[in-house]
Amino acid sequence: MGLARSLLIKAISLFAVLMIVMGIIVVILGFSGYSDRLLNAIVTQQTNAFALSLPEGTLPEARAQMIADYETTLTEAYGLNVPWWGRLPSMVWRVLSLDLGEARTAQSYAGSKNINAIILERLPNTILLITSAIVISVIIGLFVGIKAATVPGSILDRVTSYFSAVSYAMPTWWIGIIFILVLAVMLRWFPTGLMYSAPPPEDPLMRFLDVLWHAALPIGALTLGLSGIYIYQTRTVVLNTAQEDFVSVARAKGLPENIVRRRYVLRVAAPPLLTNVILGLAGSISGAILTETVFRWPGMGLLYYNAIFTADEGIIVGLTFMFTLVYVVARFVLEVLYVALDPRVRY
Amino acid sequence: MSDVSLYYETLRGPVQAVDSVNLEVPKGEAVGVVGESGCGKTSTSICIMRLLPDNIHTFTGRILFDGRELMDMTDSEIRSQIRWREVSMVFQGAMNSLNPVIRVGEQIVEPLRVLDKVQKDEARERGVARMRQTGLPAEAYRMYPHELSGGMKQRVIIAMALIMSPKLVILDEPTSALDVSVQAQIMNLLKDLKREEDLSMLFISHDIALTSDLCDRFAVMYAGRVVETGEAEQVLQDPQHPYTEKLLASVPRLRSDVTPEFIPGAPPDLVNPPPGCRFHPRCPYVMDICSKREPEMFPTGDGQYAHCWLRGDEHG
Amino acid sequence: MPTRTQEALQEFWATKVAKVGVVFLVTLILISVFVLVFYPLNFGEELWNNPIVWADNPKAVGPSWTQAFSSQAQAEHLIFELPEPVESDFSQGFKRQLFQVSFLFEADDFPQFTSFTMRDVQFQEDPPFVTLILHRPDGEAIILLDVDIPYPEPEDSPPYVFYSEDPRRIYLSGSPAVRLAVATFARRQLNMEVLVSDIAAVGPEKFMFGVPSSQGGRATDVLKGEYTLSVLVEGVHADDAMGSARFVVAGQLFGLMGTDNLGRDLAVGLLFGFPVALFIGVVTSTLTAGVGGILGVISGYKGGKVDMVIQRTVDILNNVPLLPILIFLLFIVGSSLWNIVILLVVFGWTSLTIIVRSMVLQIRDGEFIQASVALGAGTRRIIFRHILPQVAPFILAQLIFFTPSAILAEAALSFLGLGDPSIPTWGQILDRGFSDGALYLGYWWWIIPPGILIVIAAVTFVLIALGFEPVINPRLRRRR
Amino acid sequence: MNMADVMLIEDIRMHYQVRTGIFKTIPLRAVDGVTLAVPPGQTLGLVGESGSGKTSLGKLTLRLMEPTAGHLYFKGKEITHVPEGRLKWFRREAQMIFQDPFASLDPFMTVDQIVEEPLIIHRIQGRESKVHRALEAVRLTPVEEFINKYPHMLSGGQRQRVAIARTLILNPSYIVADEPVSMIDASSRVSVLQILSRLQKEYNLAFIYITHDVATARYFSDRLAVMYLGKIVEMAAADELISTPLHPYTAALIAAVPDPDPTNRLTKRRVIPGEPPSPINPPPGCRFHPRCPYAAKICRDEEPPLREVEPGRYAACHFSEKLQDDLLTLAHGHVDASSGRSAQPPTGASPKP
Repeated sequence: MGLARSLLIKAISLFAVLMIVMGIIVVILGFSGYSDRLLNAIVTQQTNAFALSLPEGTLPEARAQMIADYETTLTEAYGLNVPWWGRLPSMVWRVLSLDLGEARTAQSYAGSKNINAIILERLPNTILLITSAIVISVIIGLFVGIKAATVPGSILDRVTSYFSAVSYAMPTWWIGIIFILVLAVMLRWFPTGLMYSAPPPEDPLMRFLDVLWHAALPIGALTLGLSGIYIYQTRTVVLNTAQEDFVSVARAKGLPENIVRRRYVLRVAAPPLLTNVILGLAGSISGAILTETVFRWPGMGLLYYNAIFTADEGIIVGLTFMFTLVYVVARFVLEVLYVALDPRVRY
Repeated sequence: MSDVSLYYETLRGPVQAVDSVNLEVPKGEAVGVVGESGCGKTSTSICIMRLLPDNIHTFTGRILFDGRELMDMTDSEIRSQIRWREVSMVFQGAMNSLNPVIRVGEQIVEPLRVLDKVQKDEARERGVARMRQTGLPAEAYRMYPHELSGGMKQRVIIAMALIMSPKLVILDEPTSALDVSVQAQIMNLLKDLKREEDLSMLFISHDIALTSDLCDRFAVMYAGRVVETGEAEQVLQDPQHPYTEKLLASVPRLRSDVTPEFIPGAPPDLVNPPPGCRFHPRCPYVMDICSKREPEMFPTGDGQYAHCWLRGDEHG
Repeated sequence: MPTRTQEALQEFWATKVAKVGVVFLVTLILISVFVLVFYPLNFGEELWNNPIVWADNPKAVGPSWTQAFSSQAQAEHLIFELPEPVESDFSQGFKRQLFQVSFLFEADDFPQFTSFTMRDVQFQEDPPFVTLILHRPDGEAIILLDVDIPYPEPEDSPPYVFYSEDPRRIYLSGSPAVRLAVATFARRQLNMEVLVSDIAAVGPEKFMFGVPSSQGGRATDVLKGEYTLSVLVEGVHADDAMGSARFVVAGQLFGLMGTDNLGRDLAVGLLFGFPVALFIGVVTSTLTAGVGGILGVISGYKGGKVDMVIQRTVDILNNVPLLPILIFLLFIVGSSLWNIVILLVVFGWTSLTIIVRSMVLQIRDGEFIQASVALGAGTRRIIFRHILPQVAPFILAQLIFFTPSAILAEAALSFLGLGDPSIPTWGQILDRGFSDGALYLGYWWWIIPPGILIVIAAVTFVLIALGFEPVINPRLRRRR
Repeated sequence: MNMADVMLIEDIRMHYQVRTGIFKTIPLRAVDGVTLAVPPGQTLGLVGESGSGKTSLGKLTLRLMEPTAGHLYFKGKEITHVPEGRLKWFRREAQMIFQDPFASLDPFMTVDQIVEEPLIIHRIQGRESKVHRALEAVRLTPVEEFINKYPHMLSGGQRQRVAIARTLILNPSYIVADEPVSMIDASSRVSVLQILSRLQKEYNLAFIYITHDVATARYFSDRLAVMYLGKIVEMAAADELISTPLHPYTAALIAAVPDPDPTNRLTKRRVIPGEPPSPINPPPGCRFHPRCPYAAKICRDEEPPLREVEPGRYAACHFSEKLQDDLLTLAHGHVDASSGRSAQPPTGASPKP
């Protein structure tokens, strides 16, 4: 019961974060006049669509009147007749209820301009990229980090600490660029970008392999950028834990070294390591924007990048919200894991 | 233990933490190792369990356990045949000796399960029995360390030390973090266990009064060396080494009106210990020879020995 | 025995990573000082973003030193200043000046382009004739161009001076007159079926510096040997003259680092990136560490409502996905260097505040602080004399650790096109290269060096931070 | 009580709010109605186990915390709620010595700077000679050898002497010493206590000596007060309290402490069961009743007041008079490990050179 309650508290506080971020975004948009422009664009667009939908034979005056009426109705409906703060509650509500409106330039594959549709289409692509990269990096980080921590000061330990330093200092997107330059442009082993070959293979298996072939470089770049940090953090946490008294006790108990390491070092180090993963998540979601841009991977990040340059405010707001939402949900999942791993936080 | 030395490597040079220590723990008896902080008490116990840290400079001597030479055994032999099976240990700082994320019951029976491959239910039964013996309720088996009080944790650790029915238990300051009333409870528990299980104990403490509560024999350590050994009666009532004498005199008494005294000066730096007898700079009875030659072990009574030139004159 | 600070420095210096880091840092600083001394402060606006400055450079060519790895002799970039005429005479009412330059052209590849620039043309009545003639090693000569100099405006009075403030640059490769002249030359002297449109497609240099290829058709091979460019200036007054001229035979290689597609010397841009990166890194991290440290100390020492407000703010900022929000805000407030720095600080201080707060909480309840309170010490004395010295080394270590993050964050934002356009940075150069397709064209010199410099700058501080780690956390000290 | 007392504590209380849930808080009564007086030149020993509130009480009297209720008088002036800004005169007169000499000295300051700090705070001139005299007074001689050292270069005993020098340099009249020797090796413990005794006589200092160690309390204190869960359960002259305790808790506390004696191992100590409960939810009635071997119904229902059982001897137990003999055997008699038979208290070891 206490467990459920502490998770509920976490959920509530993360939801509060979501609300506050949304609030800040909406206030900034309104304050800087972007919101007015955004809504005006929607009104104009819908009015134009309405004008086109009017029957052919309508008289020009009647037509103009109808269009003007329609526009006024829309303006009022969107609250453009009141200053931006008057619209705040309804705007927040719209975003929260995932009614993100229409994009100006971006389109879904089917040609829809509905932002929900576009984002939902891109979301799995981004998740595919990030999840695989994080899973692989964490595995590498654990494996190498533990090996390095076993004999501090060994050659492996030194090599890994240099590798970690360089890996931390190397922007993932630049690693991606180098990968493309060397492996795609010069050696032609991999495609330079995108998610599918020009006509995607029909056969599901071939299609899957095709995606894998396209994903190899971005995932590789993300992994190279992330793993160094995980290796170093693992090494630090494991070294710290390995010097706790209870580890000596475990050795004194005559337990074989592998059990000592598994049950006494890693098991205890798991919660702080998980914290590192949680914190790393922020970096990798952000990194996705850059990595997707470099590889033209059709995920949320590339959408965001394009939205910036086409000044597609609807997409920017919607995606900022979605990024926060995905992040907050992922954090919550990890919090649940954390509680499962560390009996001390179950109060 | 005979002539065991353990030096640690440091930036300033080797630290002579344990230097030519001779120590004997007879079966069924409790031996108290007494000395001030940094005198090598804990390092001595580490030698027996061979739980050596990485920065070892020298580790020599002979350690005979039940007729077997521990120094000749490989690490894996020590691990599978000696640790916990024959010699277990209750560590200083009970608070940090338990893994915070494993239930205490599992930690108690873990050596049974891992070393003897005992089935889960049987291990549990034996674990609960040991917990009862140390005054713990059976419900504690499924608890985590943070749910227990300091005294209960200490009992868990004692139960854990007994689980394999070892012949020797090393107790390293087992009560130093506990309140006096709980400390007395634990000492009573140890007395019971010693009698019931016919255990040999090596009790390591800085508190000579507390040690007298449990131990049949004493070994007084100073600056990495044992300066005096003997029966409790001999050491406490007729100390032969000036350090023992002064140490006893420094204890404030509750039940007599002796005014406590202190020992002037400070213990030496073990990187660069004084030549000869290491106590000579603080000794009130210092003689010429003390700073020149290291005193031998002079017998001063039946089973009592002192490393002091004063006794060398009288008896040798 | 040494003091604590000395011990800490010894411990720091004992790690190899720290030594490497310090060497790197000193190098970075030296280069930055050099740049600050020799570059104008408004380098971005005045030079880097001014296309005229770079007009005569070859576009998107690799660095000169790559010649060493190439089996083909690449064309060197040749710039000829013609400061004064080799001949000048006035006789029979006829003024004649001859500017001339001879050069060896031994490359296996044609020049990328040719250009001609003239300065200080002056005359009394009618503008002089300026004729460009290229003499080839095979004895042929091409009259490339008769330069049209406009007549003066009626309100002006003689002597008329043209092109003094604003030299006239003629991009020969793009000039229709040159194309026509070269096409005529190719047809007559080289006997090739060449149309003006062909020349527009491949560039006149293919024929100016070429002979028909053995492959036949319209292909040409380079004609190696000594070329001479003559510039003939003819007027009617004694002081009708051209002041000076410049002739550029653009190569396929340029400078230390090559050029981008505007002909900008990447070496110059990359050098300017050093002080900018250091500035962004150090200023951002100092501000971040300052804000984080101060708020941490306040939060920990004051407690109560102040603490709660700070902690809730930290909670919110910690749960925000950083880059999207940064992009969003930068998009709204506009990209300038200071906006980037401020936003990085606003979102960067939280981690330090959390740690400093917990440290201060521990120190505040520590006995020596209580001892000071018992002695009657005031809040200021306690904070400055007792608490700050304890947390300062940690804050310093974090400051160093924040530096690479700031450098990397700025690079990332610049790469997304959100860099401050008036101040070129490595990230912006990379962004230009990436968005202009350098990657897919294999223009590695445009992509790799800025990235490497970003990595080196970041690594420098990471290494120093790593060196600090055992000082801060004694458990990580290596045993020797 | 008399106004000549240096420190007079009247029914002082310190309650904290402990957060147990998001909205729930429970009061923690660290100190719950304590009345004490410390006369000049005397030491009041405050004995108790962890959680008994002895340290909180000590800090309250120094106004390092503000009490929830009650009154504090220092040399007749009330200081209970005086704001920190107007306490400077009091800070000069009242000082504290802390338990952990490794934590109570700023690791970034030299001995010189540490001892000098109070003079700087109170803007007192002639600092150099005063620092020298203070260090000489605590026997850190030759002074030159210690003055420029950092705390980490000193032994525990030396550090504690630096801490004492720092408190004494202002010539205070009242000192709270919180476990000043518990983290020091046995051989130097006595030297620190002797220095304190000597200085007490020299300057007519009033001490509150807080400790869990009944043996050093007896040695160093004139009067002893035993605390249990925020309350004083017994108070008397040190020797009387130790030799004939009037409260079961006092007796149990004494019983738990061994003297070095080879016969100890043959007997078992009479211990009280359980551990000190948390002060968050103290038991009703007498707070000691769940652990008391003599608890009766009245102990559960009615809280015993601290009353004068004998002249100059106060105890908070319903049965102090009846239990006197039992408590004496509980405290000093041993029970044979096998038979449970009472053994006579030993007379102590007789060391000889």
